[in-house]
Amino acid sequence: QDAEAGVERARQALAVYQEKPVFKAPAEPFDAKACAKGKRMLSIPNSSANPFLKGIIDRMKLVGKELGLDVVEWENQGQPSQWVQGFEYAIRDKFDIIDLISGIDPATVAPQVKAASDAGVKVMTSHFYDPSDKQSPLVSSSLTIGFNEIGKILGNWAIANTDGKANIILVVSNEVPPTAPLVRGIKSALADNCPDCKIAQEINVGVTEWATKIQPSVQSAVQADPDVNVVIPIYDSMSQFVVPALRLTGKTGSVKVATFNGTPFVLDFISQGVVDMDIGESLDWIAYATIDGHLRDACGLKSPSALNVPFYIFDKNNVADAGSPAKFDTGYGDAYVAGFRKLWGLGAE
Amino acid sequence: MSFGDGEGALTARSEGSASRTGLPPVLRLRNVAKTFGGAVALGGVSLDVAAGEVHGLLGKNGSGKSTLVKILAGFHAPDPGSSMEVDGQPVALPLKPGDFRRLGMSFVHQNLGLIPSLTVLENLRLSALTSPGRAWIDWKAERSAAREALETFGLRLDILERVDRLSPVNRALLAIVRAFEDIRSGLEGSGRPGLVLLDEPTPFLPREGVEKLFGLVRSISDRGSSVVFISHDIDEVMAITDRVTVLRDGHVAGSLVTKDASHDAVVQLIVGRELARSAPARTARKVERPVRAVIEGVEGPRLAPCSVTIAQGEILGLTGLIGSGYEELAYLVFGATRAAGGTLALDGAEPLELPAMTPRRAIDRGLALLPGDRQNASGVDSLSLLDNMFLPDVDRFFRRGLLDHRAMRQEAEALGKAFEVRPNDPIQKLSALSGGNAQKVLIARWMNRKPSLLLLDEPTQGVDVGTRQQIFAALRAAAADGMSVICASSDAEQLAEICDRVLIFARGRIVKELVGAEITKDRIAEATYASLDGMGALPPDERPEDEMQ
Amino acid sequence: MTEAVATRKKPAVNYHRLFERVALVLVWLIIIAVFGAIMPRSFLNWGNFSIMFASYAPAALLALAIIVPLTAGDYDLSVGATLTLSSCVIGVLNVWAGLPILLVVLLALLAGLVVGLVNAFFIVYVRIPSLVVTLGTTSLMTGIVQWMTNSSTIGGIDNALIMAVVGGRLFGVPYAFYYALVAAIAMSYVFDFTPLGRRLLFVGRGREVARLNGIAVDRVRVGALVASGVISAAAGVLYAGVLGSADPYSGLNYLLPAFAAAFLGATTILPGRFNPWGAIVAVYFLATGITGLTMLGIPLWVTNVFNGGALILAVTISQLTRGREASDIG
Amino acid sequence: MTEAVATRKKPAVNYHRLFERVALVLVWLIIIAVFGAIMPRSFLNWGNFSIMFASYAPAALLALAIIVPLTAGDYDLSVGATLTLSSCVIGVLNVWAGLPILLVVLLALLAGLVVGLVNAFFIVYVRIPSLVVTLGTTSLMTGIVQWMTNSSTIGGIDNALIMAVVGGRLFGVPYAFYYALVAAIAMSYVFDFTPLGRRLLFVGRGREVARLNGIAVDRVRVGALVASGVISAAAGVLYAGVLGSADPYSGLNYLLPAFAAAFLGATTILPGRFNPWGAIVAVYFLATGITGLTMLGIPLWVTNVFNGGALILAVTISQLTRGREASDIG
Ligand SMILES: Nc1ncnc2c1ncn2[C@@H]1O[C@H](COP(=O)(O)OP(=O)(O)OP(=O)(O)O)[C@@H](O)[C@H]1O
Ligand SMILES: Nc1ncnc2c1ncn2[C@@H]1O[C@H](COP(=O)(O)OP(=O)(O)OP(=O)(O)O)[C@@H](O)[C@H]1O
Ligand SMILES: [Mg+2]
Ligand SMILES: [Mg+2]
Repeated sequence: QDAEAGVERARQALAVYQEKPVFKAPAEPFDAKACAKGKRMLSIPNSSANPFLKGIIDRMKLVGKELGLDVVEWENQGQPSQWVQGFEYAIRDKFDIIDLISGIDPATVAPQVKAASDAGVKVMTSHFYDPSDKQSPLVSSSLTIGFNEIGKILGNWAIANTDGKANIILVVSNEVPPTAPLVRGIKSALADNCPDCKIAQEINVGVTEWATKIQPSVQSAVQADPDVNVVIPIYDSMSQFVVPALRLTGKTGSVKVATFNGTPFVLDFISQGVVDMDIGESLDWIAYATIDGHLRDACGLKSPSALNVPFYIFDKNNVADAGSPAKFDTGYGDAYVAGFRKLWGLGAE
Repeated sequence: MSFGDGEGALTARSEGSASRTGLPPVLRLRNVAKTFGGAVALGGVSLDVAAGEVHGLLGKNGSGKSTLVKILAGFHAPDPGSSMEVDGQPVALPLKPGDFRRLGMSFVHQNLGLIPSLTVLENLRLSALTSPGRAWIDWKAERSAAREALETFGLRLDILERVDRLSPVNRALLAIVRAFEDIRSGLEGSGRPGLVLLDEPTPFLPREGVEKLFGLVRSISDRGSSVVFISHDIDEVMAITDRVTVLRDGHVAGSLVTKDASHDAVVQLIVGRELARSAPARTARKVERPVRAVIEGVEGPRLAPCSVTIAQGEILGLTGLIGSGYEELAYLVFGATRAAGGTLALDGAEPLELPAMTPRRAIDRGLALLPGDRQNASGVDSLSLLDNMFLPDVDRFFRRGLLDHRAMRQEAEALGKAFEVRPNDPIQKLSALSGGNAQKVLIARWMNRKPSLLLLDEPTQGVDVGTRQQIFAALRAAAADGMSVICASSDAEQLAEICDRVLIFARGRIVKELVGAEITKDRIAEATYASLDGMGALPPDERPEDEMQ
Repeated sequence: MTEAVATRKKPAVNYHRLFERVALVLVWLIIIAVFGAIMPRSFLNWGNFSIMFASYAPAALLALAIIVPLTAGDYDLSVGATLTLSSCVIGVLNVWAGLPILLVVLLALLAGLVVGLVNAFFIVYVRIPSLVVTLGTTSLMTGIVQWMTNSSTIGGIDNALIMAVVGGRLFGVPYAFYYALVAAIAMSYVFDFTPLGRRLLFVGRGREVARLNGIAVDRVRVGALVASGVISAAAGVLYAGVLGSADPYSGLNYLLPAFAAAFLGATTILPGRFNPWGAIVAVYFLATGITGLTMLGIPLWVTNVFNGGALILAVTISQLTRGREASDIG
Repeated sequence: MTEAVATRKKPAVNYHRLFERVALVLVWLIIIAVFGAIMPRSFLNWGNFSIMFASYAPAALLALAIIVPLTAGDYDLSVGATLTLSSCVIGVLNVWAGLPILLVVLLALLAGLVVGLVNAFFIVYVRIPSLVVTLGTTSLMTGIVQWMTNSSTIGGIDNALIMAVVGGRLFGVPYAFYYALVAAIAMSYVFDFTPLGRRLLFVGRGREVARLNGIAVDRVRVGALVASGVISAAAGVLYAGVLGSADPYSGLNYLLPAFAAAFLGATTILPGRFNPWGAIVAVYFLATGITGLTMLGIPLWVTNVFNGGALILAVTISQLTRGREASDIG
């Protein structure tokens, strides 16, 4: 009885993520053009090789251009020494904003963050901290993203799609900071809504070892416990190694795969029926929201504490909306474009 | 003093400089033994080297001479029970690396002990450059010390040249200069006479170089230092040593005072039996035989265009001073070194262009080459006898899509038996064989193919007297069956024993041909040196740049 | 007398050698037994092994690719990047350009061939050490792959390839494994039963000797490098088939394990020589360890320790068995 | 006459050699000029260079670490893992265990020393090829680091270390660079002006011969491996200081670039020999290329192509200059 109620709660919690996202203004309107005038922002991604981040930055450049904000990407191969150079470049070239986008922990470059702040360059992060995280005091502002919320979605989805009998293999990368809140989210959803569900194994694989370790580990885990019915690789790029593991063990379809990031090839996996759901965010939306938040901070306005980009669940029912082959920001609607333009005091496009 | 101004034949060691009595021996070894994984290399050798003495160390290949030398260099650790005294003081064994310097020893090792990829300077000053306890290398001082040393020994080399770009002769001289220089500076430093150990220093040297070396040996032994001299050349040993010790299978077979011993007595002690020197049956072969190969205008780095014809069943010797180009011919004909020009016509067929010759083509046409550099060019130590034997013709065993390992093994075993390879286990690695036995395997490789023309470079270098005879016999037998042989060698005795005809080279040209009864050790040696005299008449700037300068 | 000594010694030596030849296989069986005892149901079943055999097939092929030039005396560090290149060629041309899969597979193998030729040109003709050249081409290819794929994973590779690699099964084992097996059989035939194999060995052990015995040394080396390029491209094809997608980053991670397997394999079957069966045994030995450990739920760091420890231990034991005689490998 | 010929030839030879010695430096200056012309303001200023010098200091130190055993004839693939180990030792002991930073730095260096000893034990005493041993210890250390750090990045390293590494500046360049510089000076003193350096060289070029000539070959090799362990641990300390944190995964990414720099460095200053100044020039040459390309906003894949292309090209030119004589490197 209690179990059924839990499943119902889970279903209800999911409902909001299955509707087309709507735009909610993050804060008061302001004159974005005036604010952006002459300002420059250096975006340092975790690695330029990451297409997700590259996509966000490319879109930020476009949005910035319209507002008069010069957005520059610091291309790097994910080597911290290159991040360090990026900071120095920004300080030297008198940028106004350094945007650490999704992955560079300000704590790992603490000396540089301090140097930049001292030099008057505001360091901001976006799409990195969970609201519950303790943020680096050196950072001017952070646009958080609800990793914990994502965890809850994943957890509830597992509950709802196994009728409360989820037996889960979690694939995580503990060295990436968002992992912790995300996993907490999954666990809290299970604890709240499904006392019978359990996590059969939590496999921790470093990002550099994904290619060599995920597939064999998942295979072993699935075989060690034949009752497993859900695999959650928390970042969807992991799923390219999870899918073959299930295919080889003959569990494709019977073991469900739920993941997060909305990377196009994974959305294609959904249409092929080898992955069951992927939580996505619109890159373009992120780009708008990031520019909005950072500009506010740069002009002394109060920056929203969160990115406020809604999450959207793709599954076999709606994956066709993402295009074929899928694209990064297709399928989310375009409510945000008009929304932000209005907020910034721009005319319609 | 220079290595260059050599004169006639080896002169016998004079009286008077013999060992000084009363002093303790410079080196006293007692019961020195060395076992390599079960194989006994030295079985308990006891030996005294007196002060001021030139001590010959003789023995067949693998009898343990080099092993003994390497124990003294601290390279091998002798088995427990060995003991050693220097100047009457006991020395703890095994020696630590570098101990030999402290004890006043210096070496010319069998493979010279030079590092090819480094410069003359670095090799020559090795001990000064690497001795611990100096905080700073004064390169200027080192350079002038090196130049001075080379100057003293009359050796003109660019001290910044890499050793691998030197000719073999200069390399040998460099090693010798280094050894004597170390002893000289040791003598200056401590005033204590030292001990030079020369492990087969002469095979690379031309006659006048040998003479000069002997001059050096005498001069330092006169000043009280001692020399241990290892060679397979009995004449050299008779000429320079005061006393000889002969090793056989790792044991001392006997010791002789040189001036009281005869050549034959020494040989007998080495071989352990009397050696019947077979007189070559040359006279019977004077008949006209069909031509096997016509080599026209072959030209190489050191060889001016020259032509050679060889008949079927003929054994043709090539010799001359080192650097005269005789040693190149075989490599040029075989395509091992690219010829600048020339042709080769075999058995009356169309002439082949030599510059386009490759070892593969040569082999396909029935040629075979046994290079002088056994370690690097002839056999692969880390592979089995079997693999080494059938290297050029594995294809022969490729039957019905499979290599017939059984047939290979059987044939290898038979071949090993025929050439008296010991131990005759085809699966064993070549490195497990002694030098002489390895050479037998490699000769067997080529003889087994029944080549029409066999090219040899120093086929018995470093091979003991007994094995030499076996090899000679095999060559003669094959020649009797029609195989032609070209044998390049600096060893007049060897040529005298097997050749039907000998060509003497000087400055890249054939200057003399010896046939029939002219072929004796003495005539060959004489002709070799006469060849130089003949060139003395050339105007100075046309003087060839031979190795010695 | 020497003869007699030799004969008396022989059996002892052979006994040692035999033990050395099968030692790794024995250890493999032992760890299977141990894991089997702990997890009789989940570990000790055919399904588990058949999957392991298939999923490590690309790694096995990569180890095979490496030992060809290693035997001829050259290091090929570029095999990892070639694997990536090949699988991304498949991804780009099949998924994005829509070329038919068969053609694309051929083009991927062709890419491997070109890589081999480029390596060979610099190694054999310009005479740059193989380590340097293949380090350079690794970096070059990594760049090209990033350019080609926009640094993104390409999913949706033609199902025909996936079916051909992991779809069909024989004795419950997906085909992937048999491709590696066939490669090993072919290679061990070439290595041990053809003159080409002997030539390869001689070129690796003594280049000058080989040349003077009429072996076209340069040609053999070029051939070995090209073979390694093509085989690692084939590993890339298998990899694309196993994953069903092309990942621009994963190849390099397979480089060190493949070398480790090649060296580990040289301690077994034919100790002291790089040999195909040894490499295969080594790959699956390590795979078994990892599978067993992960099934026990042991954290992944242990598998790294296991990999490193097994390599060092095996080579040490092999070395001690041979009484510290200089080894031919490495 | 020979003398005369030799004298006549000499200047030509020396001219060639001189060119070869400075060729890479010239190319470096050229690319600086090119980037400078394109971006006079942002590229061609001292700030840019000073930060480049500092941020590549750990990489430079790693390249220096590698050339010590390379000169003595051993490959040390474990330097990348040692860097990681050292910086994670600092992270764990300083941040988690709260030990004082000075002690922790010493312990990190000690860890490098232990790694060197372990490598040396297997390489020198058990006589396993260095490539195999260091491949194995890399895997072992990777496992240990993951265990130690729970596979997570550790931030918050004592500010004193950060200040000592990137806090203070001299001529605008953070101290980090000077540590690498001091290491290069010390190393080039040892390599060129002490008997130890010659011993190292002799051991690398001919082990048997070195031993015959009374050099304690084993001791020299052990020393070289230990030095390489300690220097790469020092690189790890710098790395931790530059970042202010310890990352359990990044070290391996520095391995191939460091080798590339070591080989590239062997084409310059003292061509044909691994030499510290050459390694330093090579690291900063590559760094300049990458920095310039990045500033131009050129896509990432180009930098990989640049890295690989520069390595192959430089070694090719160096090789052709020396008339294809067999090279000593590699
Ligand atoms: N590495 C090895 N493994 C096994 N046996 C070996 C090894 N090296 C040498 N032997 C054996 O030791 C014996 C003596 O070999 P050694 O090389 O000393 O002979 P040698 O006196 O130099 O002979 P030669 O005059 O033919 O060179 C031979 O029977 C050889 O088979
Ligand atoms: N490193 C080694 N390992 C195994 N056996 C060895 C080794 N070095 C020498 N031997 C063996 O020791 C024996 C003595 O060899 P050694 O080199 O001392 O002979 P030698 O008298 O100098 O012969 P040669 O006249 O050919 O120089 C040989 O049987 C040889 O094979
Ligand atoms: Mg011998
Ligand atoms: Mg000897």
